[in-house]
Amino acid sequence: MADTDTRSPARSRRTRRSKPRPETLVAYYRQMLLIRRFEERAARAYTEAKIGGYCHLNLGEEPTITGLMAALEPSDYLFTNYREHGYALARGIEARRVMAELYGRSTGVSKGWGGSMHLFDTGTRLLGGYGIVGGQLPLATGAALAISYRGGDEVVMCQMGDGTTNIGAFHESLNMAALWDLPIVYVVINNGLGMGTTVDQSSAEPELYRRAAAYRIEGARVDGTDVIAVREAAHAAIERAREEKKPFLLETTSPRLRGHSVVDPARYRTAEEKEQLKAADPLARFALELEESGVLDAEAREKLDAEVKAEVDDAAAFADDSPHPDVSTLFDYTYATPVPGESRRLPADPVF
Amino acid sequence: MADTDTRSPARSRRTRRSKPRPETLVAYYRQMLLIRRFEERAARAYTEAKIGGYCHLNLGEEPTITGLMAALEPSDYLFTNYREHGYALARGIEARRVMAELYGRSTGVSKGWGGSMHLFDTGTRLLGGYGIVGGQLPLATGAALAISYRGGDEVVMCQMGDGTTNIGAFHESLNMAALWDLPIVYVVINNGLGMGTTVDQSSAEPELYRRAAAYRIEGARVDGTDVIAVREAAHAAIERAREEKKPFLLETTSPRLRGHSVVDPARYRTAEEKEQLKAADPLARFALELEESGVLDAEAREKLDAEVKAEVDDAAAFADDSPHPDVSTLFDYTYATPVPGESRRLPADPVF
Amino acid sequence: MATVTYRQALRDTLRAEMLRDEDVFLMGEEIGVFEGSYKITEGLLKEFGPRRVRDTPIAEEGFVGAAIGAAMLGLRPVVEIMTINFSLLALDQIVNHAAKIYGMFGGQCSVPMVIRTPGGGGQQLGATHSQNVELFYSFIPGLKVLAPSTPAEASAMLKAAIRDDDPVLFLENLALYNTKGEVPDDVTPAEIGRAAVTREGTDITIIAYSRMAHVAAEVAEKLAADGVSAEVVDLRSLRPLDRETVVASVRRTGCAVIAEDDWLTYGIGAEIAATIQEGAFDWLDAPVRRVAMAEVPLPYSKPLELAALPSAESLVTAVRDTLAATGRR
Amino acid sequence: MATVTYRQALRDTLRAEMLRDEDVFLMGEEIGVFEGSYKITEGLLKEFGPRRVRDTPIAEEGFVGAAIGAAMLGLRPVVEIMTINFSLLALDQIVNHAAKIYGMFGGQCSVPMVIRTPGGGGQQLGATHSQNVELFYSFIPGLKVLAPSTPAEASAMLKAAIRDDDPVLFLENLALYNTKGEVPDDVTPAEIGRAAVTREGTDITIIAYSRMAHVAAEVAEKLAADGVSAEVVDLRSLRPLDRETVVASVRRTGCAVIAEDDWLTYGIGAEIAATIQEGAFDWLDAPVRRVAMAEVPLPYSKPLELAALPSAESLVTAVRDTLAATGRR
Ligand SMILES: Cc1ncc(C[n+]2csc(CCOP(=O)(O)OP(=O)(O)O)c2C)c(N)n1
Ligand SMILES: Cc1ncc(C[n+]2csc(CCOP(=O)(O)OP(=O)(O)O)c2C)c(N)n1
Ligand SMILES: [Mg+2]
Ligand SMILES: [Mg+2]
Repeated sequence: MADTDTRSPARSRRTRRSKPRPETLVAYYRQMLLIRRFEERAARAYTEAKIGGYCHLNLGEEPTITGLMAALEPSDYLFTNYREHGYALARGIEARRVMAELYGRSTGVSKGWGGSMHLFDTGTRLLGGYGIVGGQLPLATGAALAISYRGGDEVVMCQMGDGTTNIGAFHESLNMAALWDLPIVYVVINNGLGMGTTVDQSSAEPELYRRAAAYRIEGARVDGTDVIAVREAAHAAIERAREEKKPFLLETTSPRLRGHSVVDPARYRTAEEKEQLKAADPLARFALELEESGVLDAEAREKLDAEVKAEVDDAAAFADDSPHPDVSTLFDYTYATPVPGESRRLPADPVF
Repeated sequence: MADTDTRSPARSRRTRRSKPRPETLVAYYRQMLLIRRFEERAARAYTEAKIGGYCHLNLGEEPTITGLMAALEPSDYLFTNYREHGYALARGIEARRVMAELYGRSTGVSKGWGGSMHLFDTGTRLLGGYGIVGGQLPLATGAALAISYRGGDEVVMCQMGDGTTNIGAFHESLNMAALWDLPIVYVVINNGLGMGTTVDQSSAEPELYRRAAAYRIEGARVDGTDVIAVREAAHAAIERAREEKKPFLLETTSPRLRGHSVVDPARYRTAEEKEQLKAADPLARFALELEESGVLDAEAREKLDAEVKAEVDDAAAFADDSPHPDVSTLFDYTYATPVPGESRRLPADPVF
Repeated sequence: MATVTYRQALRDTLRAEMLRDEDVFLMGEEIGVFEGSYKITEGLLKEFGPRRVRDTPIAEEGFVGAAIGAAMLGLRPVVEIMTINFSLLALDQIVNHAAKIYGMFGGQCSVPMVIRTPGGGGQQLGATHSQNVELFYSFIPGLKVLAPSTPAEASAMLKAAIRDDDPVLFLENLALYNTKGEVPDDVTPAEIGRAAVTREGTDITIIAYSRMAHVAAEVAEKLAADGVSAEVVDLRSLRPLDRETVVASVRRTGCAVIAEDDWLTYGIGAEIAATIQEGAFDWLDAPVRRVAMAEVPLPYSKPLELAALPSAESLVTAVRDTLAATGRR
Repeated sequence: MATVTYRQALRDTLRAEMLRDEDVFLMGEEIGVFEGSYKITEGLLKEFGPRRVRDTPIAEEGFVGAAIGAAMLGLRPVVEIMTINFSLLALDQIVNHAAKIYGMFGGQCSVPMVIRTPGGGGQQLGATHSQNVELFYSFIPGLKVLAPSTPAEASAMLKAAIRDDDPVLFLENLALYNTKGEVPDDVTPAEIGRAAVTREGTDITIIAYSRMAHVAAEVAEKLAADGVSAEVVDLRSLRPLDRETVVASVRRTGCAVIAEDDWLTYGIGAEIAATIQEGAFDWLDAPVRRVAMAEVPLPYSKPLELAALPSAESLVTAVRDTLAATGRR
């Protein structure tokens, strides 16, 4: 399936042999829809104060996520930034457990300790959403080093935003990955903005995949609104990483349909820009394509939507019904190997 | 004199119009010799325990330094790493004041507070040698920002080693310089090694000047053992930075004739490598060239050498005779604006 | 005299200083187009343009270092780091460069810059976004660290920080931005390095700073209703530390509790307690107690977070316990 | 039982652990070809090859972060940071990642790694290369911080650190590498979090760690000749902090002096003093004093550096002053 012999695998998708099958397309659509509805539900829950902290949504990123996750094997590892609800869902984690984490409940993927930005799941090898910009890059690189050390054939995917390519950890990580021939695919989700800052304002080389050249790494850019294109590009990069033990830098482009986080009204966007964004909604476009090509008619789509909506409502209800972590567990996760003298003091407790 | 209209100024030296005049060549030779003898004297003083701490020498780097400093205007600013004695000398600081700093005396350029790694001189705009690898890059970038902010026409030169191109600050600094059109020339002194690590082992793109492309900055590599080539390349880069307000990345290649610092026996180098290094001494080569071209015969060279040796001996004697900083000055430089409550406590003093 | 929020006081002061001195300019992530993550710089890009309100890439080490370099050439950059958590990425530039340049080069070059940054937990931001690490800066000779708790202080201290020739870490707090207070029309710059007795009392001294200074005031009020007269000392400056004011107060009251938002062990309060026992040893009727954050990576979960954070209740408990330990009644 | 240097004890222990467990490997700048900036890893590249002794680029944040990531997958990296000064560049990875991952993700993933790094002034390395910033790590829940002072302890504690499932900051000291001591042939891993009374005494407790533990021992010996019986407590573990051992000692002796190599204000000793006044309040006959570095960016000049650093002499002075303050004689 993979074009592992090409030097620029991500660019080779046009030469692919077979068209995806209708059920695959429908499954992808359903996944995108799940992410969409989940995020809309999360936004609502946030305004209802069910969710706290920061909450960043994947609206507009659904085809990218779906394509990337379709290409990643279950045994592969995934590190992401804080904008990762959709990744968790597409990786196969139950919507219930993801929503419960957003609600801060003990049934959440991180037992309520992480929240929206810090989803983690050992089973699906989602090794964390991270809130410090760039923080996940050295970690993911180290995970790839561990694979290489053990001679394993897993691959690490490390997702990040466009703005993240300007931080030092990007440079240090890609350099190490290239020096040490690590099986890792860095994916830059170029949504045009880091908060309110455009790519042009923050990256002196705005064609971000080109930065790979500074480490003699292969790079490519792919249209992140095209789920199949993303899947193919990611697949080629991942399989090349697996076979040849070479890192890759894949850039995907997609719109960020709303503000940076739920609370950001994005005043820095003009009314026209906001209008254009609506038209740019890749999910609507994909629905239309599927309808036009006879893969999914309006009725079937409505049915899917109802199904997905029920799933998301169930997730929210589950989260809402789930218990908060018990205060007695406050000191349970400071150390994996407990020690004498470890402080388990509440604020009013004396030292002696 | 400058080829300010070329896109790749550093590569254009072959098209230069006039050959350098003999007196210029002799002056350059004298400067290189001064650096050489100064460094040899410093090494000796170190073994005599006149100099403490770390002491990194510019042996092999003399033509590079001389060429770079010839291209820099007095009003320009210079930031370097800790391997900077030669830069201080070539910038025009008296050998006495440089040696006195190495000796930790109050007559030293940094009043004995900085030592070998931390030479600073307001008059010649040497804004510091820095001991943290990469630390000088953001600072130099900020100095260029200040120039740009004020609309000045000075340029900043920021020197660093090859190993330094792998640290995050390199990436963050070059990106900002390019985004903001700052008048700065980054110079990478590629001496093949960072301590015992080769460029190939530390930089996934070992042609370091190419890394400029990740910021759409122009870059070039020049033979650092050729003083004229260095001067021309630097001149073009500096004048382009001045006129067009564009950063530049200049890589120079030169041998590191000894260990990383005075105390490093460089055991990781084979006997052959060490032998080859002797043959690679650029100063000996330059002396031969000058002799063969009739610019400086053996006798004149000996005379120069005696002169330079006297200068260096005088510097060492001056340093040795200079007073140590008085212990009463210990608290003089913690704050520029003193404040009440500032601690001036010696180790045995009580808090109350 | 106007009643404004802490946020507004900061904004007005930045604006006034920029109008006063062309060398003052702002740098940081999202301070321009986005108008500040917490809107402190609202409207300033529009008024002053991108030269003086500079949006930076996400590169804390780089842009903080660049501000230091600009300050070395005599400008007076005021840098915003979005939250103090992200300042860890710039720590080398702050500790090894900003704090060292004046001394390491023998007093030839000062670094007149300000780093504004908020600390604060309690917003469910999780373990990496809820820390109070002002300790890291307060420990460093060469830095000054200010932590105003009211709009008036924020204004007076920010002015002083901008005009000071040394690098100043100016600690704000997420929970304070919307608090209100009176600010004089023409604020006099504060004297750096002075704590303040913000409430006089005779039975016990409560020492606090930033957000906890409010909690301390609230607790003192509550205790007064019960007949306990608590004195409140707001440290205001963490470096230099005004030991005299703290010790003088405890010499009057005979006992003390410290309220801090950071972790207890090695936290800011440790130095305060160490200072008190050394400076008021013969006056102390009970050990100095500290009320601080539970020593855990702060969890996202609301009930866990609430349990971990110091509060008025925990402070009241510690005060009552301390008074009981004095054996006075 | 052999008499070896602190350096040799570290090297032997690294080697033994690598032989014992294939998951243990080394990473850091110049640890392989160069054999370590301070030659701790001498010969190990030759013996184990580049897979297990990995030279890294100069990228503290990157390689420390990579070690964390490798530890997340179950390996046991032992990272060398050339000196603790450079660890500031990796602080975000250590504090915001290594220390948080276990808690922030609800205990799903531990980070079994060790960061070895020396502190220490007194080598004329100047302001940025002579700092003792173990405080930064000791303050952080989620990290463990060990500071052995003898070859035997270095060996036992390094073993324990490598086998522990949490991130451990293992503090060495430039001035200790050449010191010698006996090390048992088959060292038992130390119990993490225990201080030790390294000399018993009745008149006063001197509390120290790392290099200053030696100075404390030297001073205790000197004082014994004058008829003063000083007890010495070597903290050994800065986090967790063994408060019980410290307080129990002071309850016996009635007074204490702390000797530390970092800066006084907010330094490690502040917590020790705060702990003692809280835990031994009724036993204390005099305020707890601290002997620490003068609060300046450490100058290169030898006489200035000597004046700034704590020494046996300054410790003796503080001990005598403290004994005098007890009014016992
Ligand atoms: C080190 C650090 N600096 C700043 C922030 C604040 N911050 C959070 S998200 C963000 C923008 C990131 O942009 P990008 O990488 O493009 O990702 P996106 O949000 O668009 O997915 C910033 C600046 C942070 N979390 N960490
Ligand atoms: C941040 C940091 N890490 C490590 C060191 C230790 N160190 C000092 S010099 C050096 C090698 C630098 O190599 P390069 O940049 O090539 O400069 P050169 O010494 O060859 O001039 C290293 C690793 C340091 N000073 N700072
Ligand atoms: Mg983005
Ligand atoms: Mg080099």
